[in-house]
Amino acid sequence: MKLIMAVIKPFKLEEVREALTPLGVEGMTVSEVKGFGRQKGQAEIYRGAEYMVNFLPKVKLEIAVKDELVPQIVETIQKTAQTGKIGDGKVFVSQLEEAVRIRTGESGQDAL
Amino acid sequence: MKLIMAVIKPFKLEEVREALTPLGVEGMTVSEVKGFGRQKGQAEIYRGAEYMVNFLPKVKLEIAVKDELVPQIVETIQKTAQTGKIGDGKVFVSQLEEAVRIRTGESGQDAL
Amino acid sequence: MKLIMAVIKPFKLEEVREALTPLGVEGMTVSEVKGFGRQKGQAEIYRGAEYMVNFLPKVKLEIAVKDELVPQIVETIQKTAQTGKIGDGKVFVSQLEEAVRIRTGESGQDAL
Amino acid sequence: MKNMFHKCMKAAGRVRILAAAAVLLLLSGPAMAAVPDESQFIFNTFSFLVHGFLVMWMAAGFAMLEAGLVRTKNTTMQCLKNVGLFSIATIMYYVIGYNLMYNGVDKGFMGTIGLWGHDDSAALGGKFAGEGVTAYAASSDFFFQLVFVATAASIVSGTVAERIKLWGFLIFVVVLTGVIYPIQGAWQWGGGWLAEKGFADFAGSTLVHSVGGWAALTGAIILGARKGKYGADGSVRPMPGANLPLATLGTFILWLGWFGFNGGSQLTMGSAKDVIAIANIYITTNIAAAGGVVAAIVLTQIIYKKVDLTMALNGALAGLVSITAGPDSPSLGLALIIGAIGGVIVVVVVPLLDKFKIDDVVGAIPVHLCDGIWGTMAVPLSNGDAKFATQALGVAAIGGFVIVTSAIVWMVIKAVIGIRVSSEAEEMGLDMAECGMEAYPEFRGSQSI
Amino acid sequence: MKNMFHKCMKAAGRVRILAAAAVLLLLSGPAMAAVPDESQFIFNTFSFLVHGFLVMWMAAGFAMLEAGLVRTKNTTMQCLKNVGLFSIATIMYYVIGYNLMYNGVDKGFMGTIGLWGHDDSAALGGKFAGEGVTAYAASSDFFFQLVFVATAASIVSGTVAERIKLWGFLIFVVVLTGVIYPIQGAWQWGGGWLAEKGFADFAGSTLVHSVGGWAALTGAIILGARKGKYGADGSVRPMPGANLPLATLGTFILWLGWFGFNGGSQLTMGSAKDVIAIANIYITTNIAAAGGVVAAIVLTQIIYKKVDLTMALNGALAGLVSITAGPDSPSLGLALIIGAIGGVIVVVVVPLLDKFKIDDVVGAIPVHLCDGIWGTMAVPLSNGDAKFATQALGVAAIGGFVIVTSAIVWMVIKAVIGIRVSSEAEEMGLDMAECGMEAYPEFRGSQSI
Amino acid sequence: MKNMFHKCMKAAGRVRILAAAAVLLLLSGPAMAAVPDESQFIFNTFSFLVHGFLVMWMAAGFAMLEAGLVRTKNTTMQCLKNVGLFSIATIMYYVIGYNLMYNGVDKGFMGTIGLWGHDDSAALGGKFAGEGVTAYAASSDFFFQLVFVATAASIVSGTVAERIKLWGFLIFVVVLTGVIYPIQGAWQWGGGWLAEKGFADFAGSTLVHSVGGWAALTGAIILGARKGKYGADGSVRPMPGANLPLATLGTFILWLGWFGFNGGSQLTMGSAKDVIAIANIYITTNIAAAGGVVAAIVLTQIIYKKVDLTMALNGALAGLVSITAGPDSPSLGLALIIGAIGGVIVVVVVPLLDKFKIDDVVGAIPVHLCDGIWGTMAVPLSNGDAKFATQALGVAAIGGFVIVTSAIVWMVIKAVIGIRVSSEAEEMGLDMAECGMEAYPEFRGSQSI
Ligand SMILES: Nc1ncnc2c1ncn2[C@@H]1O[C@H](COP(=O)(O)OP(=O)(O)O)[C@@H](O)[C@H]1O
Ligand SMILES: Nc1ncnc2c1ncn2[C@@H]1O[C@H](COP(=O)(O)OP(=O)(O)O)[C@@H](O)[C@H]1O
Ligand SMILES: Nc1ncnc2c1ncn2[C@@H]1O[C@H](COP(=O)(O)OP(=O)(O)O)[C@@H](O)[C@H]1O
Repeated sequence: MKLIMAVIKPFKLEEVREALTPLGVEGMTVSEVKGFGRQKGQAEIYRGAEYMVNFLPKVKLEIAVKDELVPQIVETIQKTAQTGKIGDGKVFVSQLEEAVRIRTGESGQDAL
Repeated sequence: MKLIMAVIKPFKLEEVREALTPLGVEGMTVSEVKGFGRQKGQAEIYRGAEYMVNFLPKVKLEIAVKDELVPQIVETIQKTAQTGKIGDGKVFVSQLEEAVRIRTGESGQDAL
Repeated sequence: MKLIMAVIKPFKLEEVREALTPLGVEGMTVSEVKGFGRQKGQAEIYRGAEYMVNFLPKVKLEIAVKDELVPQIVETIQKTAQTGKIGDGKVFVSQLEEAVRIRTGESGQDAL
Repeated sequence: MKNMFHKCMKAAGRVRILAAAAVLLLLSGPAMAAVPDESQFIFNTFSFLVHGFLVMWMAAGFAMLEAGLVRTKNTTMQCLKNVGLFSIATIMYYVIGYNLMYNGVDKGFMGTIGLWGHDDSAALGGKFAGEGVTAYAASSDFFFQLVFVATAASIVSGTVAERIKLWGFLIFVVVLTGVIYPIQGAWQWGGGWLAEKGFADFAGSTLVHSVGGWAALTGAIILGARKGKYGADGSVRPMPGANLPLATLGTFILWLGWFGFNGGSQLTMGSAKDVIAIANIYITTNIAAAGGVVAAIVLTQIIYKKVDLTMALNGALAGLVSITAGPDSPSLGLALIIGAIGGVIVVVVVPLLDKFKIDDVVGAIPVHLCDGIWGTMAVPLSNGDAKFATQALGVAAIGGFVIVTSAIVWMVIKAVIGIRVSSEAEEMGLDMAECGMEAYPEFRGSQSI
Repeated sequence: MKNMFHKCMKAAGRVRILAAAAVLLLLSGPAMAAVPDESQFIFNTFSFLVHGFLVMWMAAGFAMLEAGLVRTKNTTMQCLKNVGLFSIATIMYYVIGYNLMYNGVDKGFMGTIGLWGHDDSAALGGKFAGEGVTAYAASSDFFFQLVFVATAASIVSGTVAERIKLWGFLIFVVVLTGVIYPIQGAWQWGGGWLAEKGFADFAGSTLVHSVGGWAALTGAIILGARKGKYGADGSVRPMPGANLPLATLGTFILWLGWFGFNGGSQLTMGSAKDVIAIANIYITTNIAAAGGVVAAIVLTQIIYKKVDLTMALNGALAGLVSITAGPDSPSLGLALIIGAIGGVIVVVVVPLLDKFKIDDVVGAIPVHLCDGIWGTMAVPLSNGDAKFATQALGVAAIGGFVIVTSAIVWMVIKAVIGIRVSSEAEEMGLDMAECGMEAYPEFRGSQSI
Repeated sequence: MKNMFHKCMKAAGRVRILAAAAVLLLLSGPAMAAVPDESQFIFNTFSFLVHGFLVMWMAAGFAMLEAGLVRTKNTTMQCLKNVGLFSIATIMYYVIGYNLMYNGVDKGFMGTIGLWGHDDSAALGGKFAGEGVTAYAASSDFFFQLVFVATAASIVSGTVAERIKLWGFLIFVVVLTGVIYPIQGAWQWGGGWLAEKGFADFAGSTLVHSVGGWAALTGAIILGARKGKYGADGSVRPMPGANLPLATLGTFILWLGWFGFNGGSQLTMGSAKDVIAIANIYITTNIAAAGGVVAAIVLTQIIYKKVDLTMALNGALAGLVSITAGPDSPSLGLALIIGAIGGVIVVVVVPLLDKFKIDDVVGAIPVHLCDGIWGTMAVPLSNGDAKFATQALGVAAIGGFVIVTSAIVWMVIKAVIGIRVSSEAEEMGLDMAECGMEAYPEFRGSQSI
């Protein structure tokens, strides 16, 4: 099993989720994060003082999937989350050794 | 060392934490997340318009532990966090290559 | 590639970010978390009732980097985030199998 | 407010009678019962001031209601618009509005153009009654009229929230408060043709609330709905308000302010008759609001199996708007029913608007427009002098006028500087896009999850 | 409010005297000093209206205070309950409450049953004084009395928050505002048996605040504590309020409203004597609140080494409740002390209630019940007409009556439709469970971490 | 407020004239026009009470404004300071302040020391006019004066927020409200030397606002800036306010309260002349605020290409402070300009202070100090009796006095108990450090990201 972690622009979340369901992704865990990268935040002004916002709001998806699915999932995320503008985000893949479904105690791929 | 990542129902957090301490878990990092999965959010109504809440509030635990402890910890989390109702969550385990305690610079298992 | 995950004290974030840029870290993903560990929260009082705050606010950094950079990055984080006081946090390193830049589709190290 | 012109006559008239009564009493013995002219002048003026500051307070009510019902990313902007519109209304009404509405309308269609200025020479000369003498300080009347204008503008800002450009909106407010509102106001309260026809609108269900409602409706249609509010499949995606306690506070503020809105519209307080009328108005106003709330709570429970707070809040305002056209005549029981029906209308109309893809962020159209009409048509139920036909005429005439004029203004603004922000700006939120400032910078919030 | 009946007599009496005085003055020369009857009527009525809208504003104060002290997941519900209870109080007091409290009590235990309606024929006929003639507009009195009822109901909602069913609560409010409050009110302010005994409760430390407090206490006991509030080991798990600035706002609103609550309870303003009394009441009320705040700040600093804002806020209300039974008689210094002791009581009683596992979410019991009693017993300190024994009798009689009646009502509701939400609903929060609507949908919040 | 002493004379004087007028009228026929002395007494007193409770309400305005403009981690503390300072002001003004300011100043530098107590024997004896007789209830005057003191203290708390120790601040408030404010107040309103010189400050641009501003400025300098506010490189790191809707609410509350602040400062309402003056004051006050808002909106749009809500809010207060020294004399047009210039001053001065590394969290110095001075200097533009030189003298004298005295007090407190929290406490936030209580415990928030 692999753990796919994707950082995307917030407003792309729904789209990505919908695109993944047909591929058999039955679950995911999402968190609000702030991203720092090439994309520079706009210069803001507060009461006459200029300042840079370095961290931009992003959404992080964590999806555990069986190995076979990884390529198409990664590709689908990449395609769907893409706007072509800087700051679109990343997809990371890492190895997952075990997964357990708390409700049933099932483990391995059945837990996903 | 392994990194155990568990997604559980928010109100189970205290219970789980208390159950893990006796096993020698001296620390963990917790974040609020939203979960999407088999458990479907209830249909909500706002000013006469129905809509589905797809993402449900969950809590994510990240616990770095030495390998020996993994089995009982995973089992304890699974048992304690269980309500038997859909949406109880998951436990994931992955390999951890290194750990460092910032305060002391200790690394490896001593850092945990 | 490796994924470096660091849990630090919130007010150290800016410092750490600035220390990492010269090392060639071009991006990172940050989230607010709560930490439980040796550092015990102070006993709080609300309307005459004492209670312990077990979880303390921390910031989690996730940084994907190419293997060569790992040692100095980990060291830099450890040194910069250090206050010497209990609760400074941890740095964890794990293996990363793949990385993709959503905007361009680039993968591997070029994606970072 | 009843026609000021008639009112003055009336005041003057009454004063003479009381004076006479006084003299008699003074001669006959058991001592003066009447209120001296100057005391009357003070009572009338103070009534305008106290009730006026209550209505001014409604500006805060609208600001909080709207700030609570928009999403976090548009909250700073909503606050800004509300502070801005009140300021603009103040200035415009001084520069042109007041005289256009009240000066020399004389049964016609509008007054004169020019700065307003106060003249209290008569009163300062010790003259408190008689031809053309007003029984209150000029400025107190100006103050009371002024805060009504702002109300009409506040209604618009709620409906068009979360997508309209700041400057496009502010310019509309300039015209609405400086020209559109005063002209139609002249027809009735200025002593114009509509007043002649015998139209009855005590405190402004039509002149204030439906006017704001019509302007909001045209605006909403010309602007279009917020991005993603309506799915191609006709599905509705709710965009819940970010801070309901704030919306609740706003509603309570409006409720409080309404005692000034309706009570002060009695215009004088210098006699027992007047103050009794004001007292009656307070309680009909209060019970109408209560009726609207209870109706909304019960109805949402029945229809949706859950009680919708935002509907209950709208219900309070619905009751208030409904009673505003005639708070002086109905019994408590009737007032309760009028308010309750107002609440029902809101609960029914809110989803209806969504069917037509008319995106009204805070429900200002059902509350102020629909109930403004309902309230106006309900006046004859308790007020013998009012006729259904005349009421309908007034509603239609003013409705038509506001629809046409505001549509033109919206269109012109759209053509010249544009009224709608870019879809990126809408995505990002108006706060960052146009103010560069988050309303709640530390509260992690996003619509995304 | 003192017994209305006596009051009218008094008013009438005074008026005649003044009138006489006036005549003399008129003859003797330096011109009339007295206030004409009709002016008095206006002053009295306007006092009821102005002070009444201040008390109505307290409904917003309770709403904000409670919305700020509950957790986010129950905030929508708390707002809904407060809007709902004020509306229900309005309707019930009209339908049955007012007449039950004031109509023909005549030294007995209750008035008559029936809708309230206003009759100002005397005043409209130019008659302002004399047997049975009231010196104010009927509706203004009704309005002022009405907002007091709502206050009693607001007190209950805070204590039983976060676990009570919406409908169970609303039904209790129906009975409390329609029957329980009016009956005990009749005993004193309605001119009933307790007034005959010489009980003194100027503005309602007992009649309003302790009544709300007793109903809240019985409710809290019958409902039980919130899930997880008390550990088996007797440990207390605080559930901090989610929005303290809102609670602070609520307290300031209540503080402001209290000038109406106590000031208006002078009931008349038609003479220098009355307006002087009102002015004195304003400053004793204000300094008592200040005393409560300072006492709570100092005490929490000493006991806990940290100053507890929520206690300071409760302290302000404590001072206000404490002075309410007799704001007209004490010197500023005594008023300060009475308020300060009220503040001390709150700081001491809040943790005490936890010892008994009585879960009072906002501290309404210490503030309104304990200080309501304290304030009532403190009246004799400055008011010679008041006797400790009689004060105790009033406290006990009303306390007993409210405990028994409200316990019965709570029990019946519990048996018929249930008063407590399911433990899942409590877990999830009442907002999602009963309103399907989050108060702050975009602010990530949870009690879990 | 104009000099109380002069005022009484004036009142007395007017009364006699009116009386005479009355007699004439009574003989001549058309019946009494004049206001009976006792009615005047009631009008004057009620004006103090109504306008006084509006000013008291400003305490809530400052609390919300400041709570909205600090960061979440210091919000509980900011609320606590505001509740605390109002309470302290209440007590100190009773214990020493009032008499020090008004009792027997007699063209000198200060009054007497001792508790204040009310004496209404004259009025209760039916004497309403004549040497030394006041035309209003003593307590109503005390109440009105009192709430002004609190305003001055509120100004300070905003500037020194987020770093000052609770007790250090509260002790400063004790001295400010008990000694510093009353002494300089005695110079003018107490009928002291400055009044003799003909200084004009109708409602307190200098006596209240600049006094608070000077105290805030010295405090800010002695305290130093918040940690991390200014980079070594002179860069400014903004620390955005956490809750802008709350700041907006606070501004609306202040705007409302200002009608009481300026309107009530007419001091009497017992004649047409007075009530006309009050009405004029209401509208100049209102339009000045509007001018400040519009100026700030337009200017920030031009300079920064984005409209800054916090500047617009400051702009409203700027306009209000600017008109406060002379709201009675200017035309609406001039009032608009005076307010607009006030708004410009704020937009210009806010960044300027940052240049000097003077850290003013809420912008109280530009608003209350700079515009307090501007407003005072602007009086001669419309008030013939006022001279620029005298105005400058008053500004300088009071400024000098407050700078010196408050600097000494700040220094002493610093030396004895310290005024600044530890840098850890500042890091953690004052709420956890000194109150042990988060303002928004469930809203994840941090300045870190
Ligand atoms: N090395 C990295 N490790 C972890 N997250 C990263 C890394 N680089 C970028 N990110 C995340 O991806 C987001 C987008 O990256 P950015 O460089 O701004 O644009 P792009 O991916 O289009 O080049 C960042 O905001 C951050 O959240
Ligand atoms: N494939 C997955 N990857 C990551 N998180 C998942 C995955 N599937 C489920 N989750 C998390 O587990 C939670 C519970 O899963 P769900 O399918 O709803 O119930 P259950 O685990 O009882 O079958 C989800 O809300 C989500 O946070
Ligand atoms: N085993 C662990 N797994 C994951 N996170 C941990 C673990 N131990 C500690 N942490 C994180 O590191 C933070 C600091 O750890 P703590 O034990 O309190 O101090 P120190 O690291 O100085 O010994 C904790 O608040 C928690 O967020």
